[in-house]
Amino acid sequence: MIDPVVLVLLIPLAATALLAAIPNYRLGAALNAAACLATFGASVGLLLHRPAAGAYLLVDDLNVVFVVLNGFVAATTSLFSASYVGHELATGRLTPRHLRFYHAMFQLMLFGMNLALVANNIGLMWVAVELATLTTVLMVGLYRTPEALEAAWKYFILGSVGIALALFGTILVYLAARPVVGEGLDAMVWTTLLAHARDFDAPLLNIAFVFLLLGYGTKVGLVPLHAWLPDAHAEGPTPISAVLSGLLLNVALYALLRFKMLLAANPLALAPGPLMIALGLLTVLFAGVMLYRRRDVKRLFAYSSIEHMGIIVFAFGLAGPIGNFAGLLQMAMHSLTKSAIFFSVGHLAQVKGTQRIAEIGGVTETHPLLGWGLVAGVSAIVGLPPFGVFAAEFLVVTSAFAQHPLLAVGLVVGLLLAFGALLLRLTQVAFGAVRGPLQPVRASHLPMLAHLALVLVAGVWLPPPMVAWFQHVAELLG
Amino acid sequence: MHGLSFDIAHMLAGSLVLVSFLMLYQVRLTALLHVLALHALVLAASVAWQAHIQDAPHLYVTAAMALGFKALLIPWALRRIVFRLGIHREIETVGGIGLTMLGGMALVALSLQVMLPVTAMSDPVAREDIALALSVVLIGLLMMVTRRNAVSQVVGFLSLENGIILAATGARGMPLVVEISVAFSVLIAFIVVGIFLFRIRERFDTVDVGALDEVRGGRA
Amino acid sequence: MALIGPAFGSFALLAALGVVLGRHAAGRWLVYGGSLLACLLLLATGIGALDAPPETLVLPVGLPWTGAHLRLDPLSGAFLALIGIGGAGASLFAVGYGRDEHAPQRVLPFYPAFLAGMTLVVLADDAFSFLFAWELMSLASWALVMADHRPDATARAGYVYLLMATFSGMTLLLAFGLLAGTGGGYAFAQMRAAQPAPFIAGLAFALALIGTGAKAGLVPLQVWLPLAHPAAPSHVSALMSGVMTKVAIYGFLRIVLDLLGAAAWWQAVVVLALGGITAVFGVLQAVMERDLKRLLACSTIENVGIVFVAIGLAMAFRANGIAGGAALALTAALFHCLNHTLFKSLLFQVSGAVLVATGTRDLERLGGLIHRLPVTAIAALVGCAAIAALPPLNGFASEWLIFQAVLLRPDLPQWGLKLMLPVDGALLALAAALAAACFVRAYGIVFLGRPRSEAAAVAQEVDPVSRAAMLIFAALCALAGLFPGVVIDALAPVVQPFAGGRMPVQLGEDWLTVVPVDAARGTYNGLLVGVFILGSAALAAAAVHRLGSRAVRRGPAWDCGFPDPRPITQYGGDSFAQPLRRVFGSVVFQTQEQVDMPRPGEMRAAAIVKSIRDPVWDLLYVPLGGFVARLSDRMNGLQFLTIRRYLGFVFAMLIVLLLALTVTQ
Amino acid sequence: MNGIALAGAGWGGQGLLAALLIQAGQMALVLLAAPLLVGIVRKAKARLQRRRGASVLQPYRDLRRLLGKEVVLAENASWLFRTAPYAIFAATWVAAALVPTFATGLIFSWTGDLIVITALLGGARFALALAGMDIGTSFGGLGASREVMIASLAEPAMLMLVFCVAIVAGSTQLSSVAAYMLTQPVGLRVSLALALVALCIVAVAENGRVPVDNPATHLELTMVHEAMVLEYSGRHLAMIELASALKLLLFASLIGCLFFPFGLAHAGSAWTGYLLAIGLWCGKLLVMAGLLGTLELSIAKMRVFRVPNFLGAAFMFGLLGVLLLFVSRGM
Repeated sequence: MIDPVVLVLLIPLAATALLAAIPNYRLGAALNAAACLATFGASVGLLLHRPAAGAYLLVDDLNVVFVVLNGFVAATTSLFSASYVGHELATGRLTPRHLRFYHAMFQLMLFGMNLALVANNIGLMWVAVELATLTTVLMVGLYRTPEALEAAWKYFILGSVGIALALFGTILVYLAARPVVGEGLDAMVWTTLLAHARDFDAPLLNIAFVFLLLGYGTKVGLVPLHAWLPDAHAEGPTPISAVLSGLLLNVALYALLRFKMLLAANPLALAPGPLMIALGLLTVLFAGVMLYRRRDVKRLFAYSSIEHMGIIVFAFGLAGPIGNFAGLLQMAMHSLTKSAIFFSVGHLAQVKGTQRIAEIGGVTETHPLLGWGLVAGVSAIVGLPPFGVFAAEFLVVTSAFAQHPLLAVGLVVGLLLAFGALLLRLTQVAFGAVRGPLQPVRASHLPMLAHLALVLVAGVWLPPPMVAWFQHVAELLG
Repeated sequence: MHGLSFDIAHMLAGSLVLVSFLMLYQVRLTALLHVLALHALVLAASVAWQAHIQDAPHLYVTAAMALGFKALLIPWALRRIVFRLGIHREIETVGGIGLTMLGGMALVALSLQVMLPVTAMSDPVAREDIALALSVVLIGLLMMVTRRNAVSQVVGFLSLENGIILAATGARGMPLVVEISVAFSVLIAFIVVGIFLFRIRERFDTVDVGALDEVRGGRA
Repeated sequence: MALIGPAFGSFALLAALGVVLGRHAAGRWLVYGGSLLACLLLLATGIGALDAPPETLVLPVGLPWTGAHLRLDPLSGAFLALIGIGGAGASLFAVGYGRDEHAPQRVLPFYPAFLAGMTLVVLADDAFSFLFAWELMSLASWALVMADHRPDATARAGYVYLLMATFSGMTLLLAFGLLAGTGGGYAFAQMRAAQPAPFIAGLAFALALIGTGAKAGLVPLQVWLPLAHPAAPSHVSALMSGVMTKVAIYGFLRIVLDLLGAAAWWQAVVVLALGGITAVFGVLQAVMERDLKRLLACSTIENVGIVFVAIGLAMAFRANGIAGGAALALTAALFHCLNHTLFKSLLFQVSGAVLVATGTRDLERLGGLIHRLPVTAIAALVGCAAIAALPPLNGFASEWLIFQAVLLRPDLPQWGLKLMLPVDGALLALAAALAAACFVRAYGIVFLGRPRSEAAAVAQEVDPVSRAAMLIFAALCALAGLFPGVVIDALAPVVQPFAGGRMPVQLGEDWLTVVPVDAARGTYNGLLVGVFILGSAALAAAAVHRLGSRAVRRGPAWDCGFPDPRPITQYGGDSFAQPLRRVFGSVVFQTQEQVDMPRPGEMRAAAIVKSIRDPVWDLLYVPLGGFVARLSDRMNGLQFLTIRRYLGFVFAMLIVLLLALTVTQ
Repeated sequence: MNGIALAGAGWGGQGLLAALLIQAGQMALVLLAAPLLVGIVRKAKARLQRRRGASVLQPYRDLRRLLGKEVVLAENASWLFRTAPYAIFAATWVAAALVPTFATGLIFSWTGDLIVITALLGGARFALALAGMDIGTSFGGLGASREVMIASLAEPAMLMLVFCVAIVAGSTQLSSVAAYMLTQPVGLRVSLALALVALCIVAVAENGRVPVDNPATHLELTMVHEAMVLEYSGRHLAMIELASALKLLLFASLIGCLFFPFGLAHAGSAWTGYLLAIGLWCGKLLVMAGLLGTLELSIAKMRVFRVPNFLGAAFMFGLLGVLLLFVSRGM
């Protein structure tokens, strides 16, 4: 019996090699989906059997949920991707050669993200995040249009600077740990770091956190470090948009959380709360305003992702058992919901032949399942019940108002701004006069429906083990 | 011995900051590339010295890479790009050299100030090194922000990265340094290849998405 | 409580059925028929709970560590019964009316969900469940508003509606956050137990008032209501106007009377002021409206205002420890809620019937329907008379109680209340008179006179089920007016815990007379008034027919010497409202009329252009929308910067953070 | 519990039958006296104009003649048009029966209070306005439209003065109010004076008298009440005429019993007391009829759009009176 955590890493890596070698795109798509499903299966295995923490790998309450979530979203995305690329191939936007590259990169990205999640070594985690970023850069530029290249380049440069800053922060953490833990590998092992974080040099840890916040925050898409995010979402293939919003942002945020735990464990270190609250609030408000002038449907939802990252960071900034729990819940819910939205939007953009909102209309009439799926997804993402995001936003706003009334009011203003914009566009796209071509699309509705169903269930009932994990992690987050 | 090694390490790190300033001062691309090579050279020396005093032979690999890749290959490649794009005579900065230099000074002061309260460092070499490395990082970023030209921005990024390598090697016993420097080199290679392939002449600056948006008919 | 499970189960099942069978006639029968039964179940449960000790239930769903708390106490019971009545009526009407639905698959799945949401609101006993249900109710009703999604007006209505509904939800979220405190005590039981500081309680009150007021339609948060209620299918409009606004009022009562406990007197002043303004504003809008359903929606605003006035009175009396007065005012508020549910459901059903029969809601295209839709016309007459507060119908009974409450204690100690009470009395009187004017106009233009369009001339009476629904509600309006004592006594256990007292027992009185405080202060006997009116009318008719002539001859109407047979020579809706528009509208709504009279010899037609401006919209929402638009225009530039600029942001951020670090350390 | 029994307790030995008799007597009395009052007002106006004028019994003759005539219905008149006259009559009659004319504490007085009376009049107006719109002529609509505009101010004004009186007397029950006014040293109160002025204005407006409307006009464009009833004929018109005569009587009695309650009999008074009270009531009516005639002759009719100001003033007087009461009990 091989350790599931190894499988979670090995399957994508092996699939990368295999897919790079297979020229047949149909087989490639199938294999991609199969590998993703297998990875998902292995990640579910982690729920049953959790290996002990090693020097490099770690599975604990925090990451087990996200590894499973990663596996699940990747699996559904690969299914969606199969029908999506079929259409792209048919319309000639992509060639089989592109697809071979795309599928290999997809698996490599998955490997990178899984590695970042299960890494117990902050250096390894950094490498993994960089890997995931680079692969997504390549995929964002897949269409080779000037806009796509532009977006990829922007992503690449901003991402690289972010990576560099994160590395500097990582080095500083090592420096802080070295006098306590001793030289060498141990001073980069996260579990060891956490155990000794109490004795670290607090000022050094603070500086490190600033760099890590900016470095990983760039990946998270916090304003004003967000610039790459909308374009990367809008210009890349939609499965990648789904994965970017659904997974990569989470992975970067996850990395940030790991370091926040270190800070929380050190009594002398500065409380990152106010900083995160300020950044989160700025992000929510900014994204809320920016949503109004969006004309591209994918860019619209990219800004919505920025907004949600703001809410999540705000929640973690609030800290306390409720704030942290809400942040974790919001991460999971946003990832499921946003990818569902991108599944729907991707097919709609394909059938309408455009991503311009003004040219899409009345889709609940022409494509009921996709259209109502979009309605449900947007309702969920703006935090309406019976969907899971509601629970998270409920906790964030109520606990924020009890602590910082003014900030909570700011958050609510931001939420309402974003709500107004998203609803406006949703009304245009889903209802009203029918605009754009009407032909049916060969869509795979299963991924979207599966995601929405999960979000729906989570809105009503959360599995007790997950609650227990989240509560434990919330405690560690301080 | 300890005092001497400290002094030499300190001197090398300090020279890196100096070369960074030299970089800020350059307005011509070709000259800038020369200074870049010098920057990498000083870094290589610094890393090699760290390898020596820490008795960490793997750091020699990093030093060698700095020497071979960053001091020779990258400047050469960039030089070719510059000539091919025909921008080797271009001079431009935003805000003027004097102001930039002043900014650089402020950054150095800031990084020293930031590192000042860090007390519990067992070994003062590291602390000073880190402060200087931070200066190099910040100046590199300043360069990226103040220069319009894609090539000079790459140079800025490279110097930023040099600062990080300096920090990494200064951190005694840090694992994965070599791996990280290799990863970084890959990153830089990507950037250079990107510039080369996509002929991103000045896309850092003048070609912006806003202008494209007009053409595309509003894909915002 | 035992019946709640089946009711919820059937709502869920019916929603699923609605998805599956959306396009089939069987779907309509099953969903509406099932909803009817479930609503009757709710009605029974609600009435049963009125006089029973509170029951609670905790389910392991919802917020993990809190769970879903449900509680059925007399207050929930009263509103549950209200939902039951309104829901049953709407469902019954829809069994027939739904036949003419264009896109039933857009209505059927959401209709049971809407009912379930409202039911859950009144049962919820923790903040999470409450808001969950609150927003679910909004979302489901929004989907129903969007049922006929093609017109631009619907898109706008749905947009404004859901935005305001979410605003309401967010505000309540803040209120609950305040009440729950940092510990996260989300259960209502914890909130009741906590004793918030006066400032906190005041803030929570303000937030609750804004939050529930936005959903109920308090000025200036009412703008969505005249847009959204008419856009939905008529039976849904009936639910939204007749029931959902009551659920919002329930939310206010629950938070302010129950969770916050004793209120300060200034809170009563605020509620009284807003209620009075809302009542007059709503009815003024209604009286000038030319869309039948919008007219009804505006009148809903008026009635919400009246209920809030009554609640404000109850708060004022409660703050001063006058139990009898508080009981009277609160009973009046609840009674008026019931009455409004009855006659507004009825009137929206009528509007649905008119819409089906003629295809239009425009007053200027209706007329003479009393000849074509005789049954509908009778039901509509009862509804209009009831909403115009004419004795002996139910609208009068509750307004009479409110007036009694206003007059009860002129010697309240606080100056704010001293001034507010008479002003509110005046506003209520004005609203009542204008409501009568409004419904004379509505009924007269729609049902009387000559048809103003071909469609109205050939209209056919609606199906028997719809007719039955309307007649049942007309009968209920009459019954509630004739026997108000029954309702008042039934509401006593609801009022008791909040008012600290109850109204005198009514059923023991001679002839079922209503006695608000004691007989010397004023009494009213709906039954006798009804009997007297009927009796004397019958007596007069009999006497006249026996003693005088019985002959009848038909002839042409008097035309004043200018025979013009076209129906356009009649007074229309706009012309009827013109005097009122000039008297009231010129101040509040800046109404203007521009007459374009051709000079002698010119061949073009004369024209009159009227313009009405909504001050709330102009002063509050337009500037707000403009601000967001300008801000987003201004900020939009940030989407199109160069990479260097974005790097500049990163750099600046880094410097700022490092500086902050050096400063703080 | 009863207050109602209390109200009826004064009847003591006289028994239910006597109580019912007196109640019925009042109802019959108002019905019989109403046309007379109209006749007297007309006579007074004629005399003041130095005309002989018709007999004071002329309204009775008119009614009899109308009752005997056939009804001419417009072609598209509905059932509402035919039933409305009876409804209007019944509502007005019930309202008039609730006002103590010569005695307080009538057996059915607790059926309704002042607010109910106001609402009953509102109901009559509701029916009349609807009837006016039923035929679908421009005059009917015009009359109805103006009527509801006037009512939209007259009714609140009426309610305000009701409030005013009710607060002073601590009751909305007319019998109680009259008894209070009679027995308590009310004295001259500013708010009551304001209420009286308001009530007079409302009475003028409600009865369609100059300067608000002219009951004698037949120029269609200036009519309000007459425009609504333009299509009525025969017995229907008779009922409406009777109803408006009742209304005039009602207001006159109301002013009498609220502000000049002297001489009112009360439950348990002797027969002589009742007779005296009836005599006094007739005297009050005569005075008021004379005053009304004088008023109508001395001022001109207003333009329709000046009426709101006139009634608004009444509303404001009423509100002012109530405010004064709320703010200071001594006023």
